[in-house]
Amino acid sequence: MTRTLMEVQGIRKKFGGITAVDGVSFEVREGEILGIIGPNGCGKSTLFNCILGQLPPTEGKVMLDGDDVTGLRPSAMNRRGVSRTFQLLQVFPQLSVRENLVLAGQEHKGTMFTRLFGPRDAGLTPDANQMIEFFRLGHLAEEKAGGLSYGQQKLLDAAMAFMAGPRMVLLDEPAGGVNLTMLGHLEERLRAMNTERGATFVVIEHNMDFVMRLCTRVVVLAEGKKIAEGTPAEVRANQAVIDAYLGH
Amino acid sequence: MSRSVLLKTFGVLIVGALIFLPLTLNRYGIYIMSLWAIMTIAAMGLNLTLGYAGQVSLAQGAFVGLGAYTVAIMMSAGFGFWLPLLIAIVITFAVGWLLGYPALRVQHHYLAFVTLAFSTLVFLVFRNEEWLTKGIYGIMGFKRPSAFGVSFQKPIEFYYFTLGALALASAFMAWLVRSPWGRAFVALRENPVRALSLGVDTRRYTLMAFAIGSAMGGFSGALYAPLVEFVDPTPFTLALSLNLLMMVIVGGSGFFFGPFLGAAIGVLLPEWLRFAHGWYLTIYALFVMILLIKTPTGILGIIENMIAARKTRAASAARAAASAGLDKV
Amino acid sequence: MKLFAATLLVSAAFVAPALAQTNAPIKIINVGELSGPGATVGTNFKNSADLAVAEINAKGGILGRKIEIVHFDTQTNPGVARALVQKAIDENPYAIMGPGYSGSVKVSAPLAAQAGIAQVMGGEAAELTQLGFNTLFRTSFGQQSSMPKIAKYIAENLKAKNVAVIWVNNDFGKGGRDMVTKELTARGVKVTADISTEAGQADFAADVVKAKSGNPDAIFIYLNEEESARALRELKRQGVTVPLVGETTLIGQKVIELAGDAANGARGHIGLTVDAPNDNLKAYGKKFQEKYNYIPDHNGIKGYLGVYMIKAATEKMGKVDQKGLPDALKGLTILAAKEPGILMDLTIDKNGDLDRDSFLAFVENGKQVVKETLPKMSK
Amino acid sequence: MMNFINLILSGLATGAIYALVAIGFTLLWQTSQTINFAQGEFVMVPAFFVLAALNLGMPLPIALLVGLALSMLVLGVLFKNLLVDPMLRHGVLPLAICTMALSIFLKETVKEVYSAEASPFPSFLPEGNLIVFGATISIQSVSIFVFAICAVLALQAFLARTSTGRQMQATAQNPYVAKLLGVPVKRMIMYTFLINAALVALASFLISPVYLAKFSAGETLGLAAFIAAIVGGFNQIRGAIVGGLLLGIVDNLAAAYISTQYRGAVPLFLLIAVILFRPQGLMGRAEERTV
Repeated sequence: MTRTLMEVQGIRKKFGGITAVDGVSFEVREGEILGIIGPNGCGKSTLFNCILGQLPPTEGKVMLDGDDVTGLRPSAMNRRGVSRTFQLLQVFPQLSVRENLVLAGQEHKGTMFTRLFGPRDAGLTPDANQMIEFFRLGHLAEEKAGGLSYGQQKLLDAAMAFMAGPRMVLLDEPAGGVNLTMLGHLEERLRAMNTERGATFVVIEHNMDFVMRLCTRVVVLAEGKKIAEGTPAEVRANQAVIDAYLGH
Repeated sequence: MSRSVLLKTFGVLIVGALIFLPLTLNRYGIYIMSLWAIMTIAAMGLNLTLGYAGQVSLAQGAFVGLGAYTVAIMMSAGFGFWLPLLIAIVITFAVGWLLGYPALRVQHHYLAFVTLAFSTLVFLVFRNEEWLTKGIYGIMGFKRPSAFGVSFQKPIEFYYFTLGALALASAFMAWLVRSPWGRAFVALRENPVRALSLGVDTRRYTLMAFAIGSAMGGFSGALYAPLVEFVDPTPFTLALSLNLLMMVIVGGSGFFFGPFLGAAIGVLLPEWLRFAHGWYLTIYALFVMILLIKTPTGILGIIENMIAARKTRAASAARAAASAGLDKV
Repeated sequence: MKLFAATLLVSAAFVAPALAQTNAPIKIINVGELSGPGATVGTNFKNSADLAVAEINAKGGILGRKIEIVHFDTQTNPGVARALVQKAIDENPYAIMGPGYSGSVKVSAPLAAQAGIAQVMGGEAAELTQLGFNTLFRTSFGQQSSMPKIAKYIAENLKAKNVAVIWVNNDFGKGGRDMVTKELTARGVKVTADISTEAGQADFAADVVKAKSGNPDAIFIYLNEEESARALRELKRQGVTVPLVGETTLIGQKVIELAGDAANGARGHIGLTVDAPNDNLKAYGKKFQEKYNYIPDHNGIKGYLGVYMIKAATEKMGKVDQKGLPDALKGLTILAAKEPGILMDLTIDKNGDLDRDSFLAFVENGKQVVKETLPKMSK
Repeated sequence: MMNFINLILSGLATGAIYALVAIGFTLLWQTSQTINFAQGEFVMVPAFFVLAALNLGMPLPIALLVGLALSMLVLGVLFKNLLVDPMLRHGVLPLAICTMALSIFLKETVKEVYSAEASPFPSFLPEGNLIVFGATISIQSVSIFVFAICAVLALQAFLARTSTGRQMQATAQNPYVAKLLGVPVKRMIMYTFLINAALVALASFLISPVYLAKFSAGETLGLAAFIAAIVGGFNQIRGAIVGGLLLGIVDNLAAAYISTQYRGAVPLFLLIAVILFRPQGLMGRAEERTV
């Protein structure tokens, strides 16, 4: 039984009258790929935003290695080794691919001022190149990110999340809008990340097959509540889940 | 990429012109060139705040004023030039930092209005606090600086002094925007949320963008005072802030050389349009509107487009994204 | 490309011009506030100068040489003004006219003095002619000569003990306010309300309330023509009955036109106005209106006068002598009989201040009525 | 006390004008993300249309109508089609800067074409004074107030009662949803520009007899309108009215009781305070924030 990295305890988020997330709890274990699935609008992304301090949760706690990190600013969470991608593409179109990656790593090197007077690339060019190779973006290193294809940008987006050598990475809809070949490529790379580098993932998806293939454990949400948790096989067999999806 | 091509092509020509052209000019021509150098420094500062970090500011003129008054007041009190210069930069840096705080709460037009209000308030202080600023009469009777026994009294001498200052400021900017900070500023402009999630402390970078930009405004003001050898409130109204903003936009906001070009147009325009008599401002305004309608990335934006037009589709897609990038400003 | 073009244009714009040879037209350069806050001031000055030049040229010019007048725009910015005077000097004109704002005059006067070129300007600040630039000449009374007369009138004729001062907070208004306050206090009159207003201000309700609160025996108003009109309307509305005293800018024809019957009862000291009891002045006012179809304000008269001062001094010298002009202007007395364009007999003193008759006038049912003529001080 | 009444009343008159101008300002922002830095000049220009018409010998009523028509054409249709539409795709700031250039353009053009002089402007409102509770009130400022408020109420009624009005509100709230609901968004946006033009024209006709027709008359008005709009609440008419009236009164009280030299500062402090501590404006609801 591997040790627990993050513990999410009874997160609840209300917007005015609506309760988007209603007391969800789960844990993330080191080295696993945890999938969080559920029909659209079941509060997956809101849950993510609460965990990462993008939104303050109305109730509940987030523990990282036993420390309470609830409501820390995203930048602080990131420096504690929790990084993420966004549902919608979020790369910096004006910067080159390599620059995007350097940026993703630089804030972890020294302080604001040592960075200012340190090397231009904060000494990250090697790591960046390695990451570029890993995601097979070599031929595009100098291109402005804005010029890449959607799929390529998705890869870059994921790569940026790994730049800082995070303890865990939260991927929000990595499969969204990616064509099949590119999807296979992405899936294969993510798995490699997990096996070769022991990276821990939490993946939000509504593409069931993708999750079922990729994840070791799955949490199912519906209308803001957790309705099931277990291995892909268990979840697939779970009546509540079937209802939730058919009822949807 | 294309930017550096631009640089190589014209760099030599321009630098040469800046050094030797004034020798052929009369004193007025030299004054205009000095004014250009000084305004370029102020515009560069605004370009950092607006063009790189994406924070709207309608207060750059006020910072030029703060710099000018600091130097004028201290020089009349007999402090020489260099200490006042330093103080001017420190003060404007600090005030700029404070003005950055609203930017942490509000964006876009709200920020524009806060800074607008600020610059109007500063003008009122200049005009009303007679004990300090001599009010509407203005401060006179301080001399141009001299350094290491070299005096910068004569117009041409002072021009080279300002040119040196410009070179210094440019070097600093070039270093800054290529540093990790420069990268963080761009990230801040293009996508603050994503930047935050990558550990970029957007608050501190926002404040820094304001502080450094304002300090450059102060630096430029500190040079403006000895250029005119007289400081009064009238030049530092909102109009100056708007002019500087237009210089940045017209030249090309977010381009390193945008301010140089924008300031050249803003400062030299009355000369080029002399034939138009009273109409020159009308023509300028018209030009700005048409330019902006064509592209919001300014003249350098157009030039970049023309260069990149010969490149691959990928590159052209990049520029689409680039001009979209300005929406975030 | 643009940059290259720029450099070309720069160089094109500034190569020093060749010196003007004899029999070429006499070049006068007017450096004025043609845009920015001072646009109204500068435009009046410019139009009248153009009018005078046109008249003179129509009559064959000065000593048979036509006048060529060029206008530069300071944008109401002293820095630009200074640079443009510099530029004017580089173009080696016969004389320089303007600027109209005292601050701009102050920064530019040293340059003209250094070059020994006469500068005939519109600034009214008292200090200007005390700074010892021997090439600087006024085209109107300075505040140092008008304000004492006003203070004297308030203290002696009106026997006022308390006075409210309403002034426009620019260098014209501030100068007058400081001067009159000094003169009033010297005469034992107390300023009970000191009210600063903004140029272009529309609503004077608050200012009048404040003025009344000091319940003064008289109110001194020193604003530009438009604001004067608005202030007068508001004073009437709030039923203020104490004497309203001012300068040309309070009781000029323009103000009367704008303020309507609210102007009645206002009074003041006036150097020159289009409606003084003087045919030359009336003629000027008429010609101006024909050409520009509006009534010129006191800045207009300055511009007109300036050109004729230059003409008179030149004819006195009997030659077009740039370097001699300042001395020719000093101590010059010009008689309206010989030079109608000068409007009224006038003497220029050694500081460049003007000395001439002035009037004490009232506004009575929509007309400016001159009560007494205050003679030249030198008489 | 009587003085105080005086100040409040004249403050209300000016404030009503601010409100008129501010409303148009907010309408443009809501329907088409336009921060119109030339709004003040928009109030200055119509007066000159009327003067031009008068110079052609038209009687005042006709001249006013001509002025209104020209304003709606130039400041409404042309402004939208030639400037806003092509700029919108570039985003909020470039458009805002474009309107800054426009304000310079309008000012300088009027100055060159007409003159730098302030020209008297005929009032279609009764002159003279009333005595109420010992306070002398100018009939003109009262009728300015009445006129402006009526215009605002009429506009509100139009927006609330007529179907076009409701469609315009829908567009203002959320153009995309409105489109889905089958609202002819494009036409609605054009209407808002026309309404803005009409409002500024009315403001112009009301205020010019007092302010006089002058190229620079818009400078203070424009700033006042921004402040009124934001202080009141940038995203509804109600806010603009409150903001306008409040500002008019604050102007006067500041000058009378705080400092004449710093009279201009007080509204600015108000503006900064509101933006920082209640960005949705005094009347705004938080969820309507456009920050």
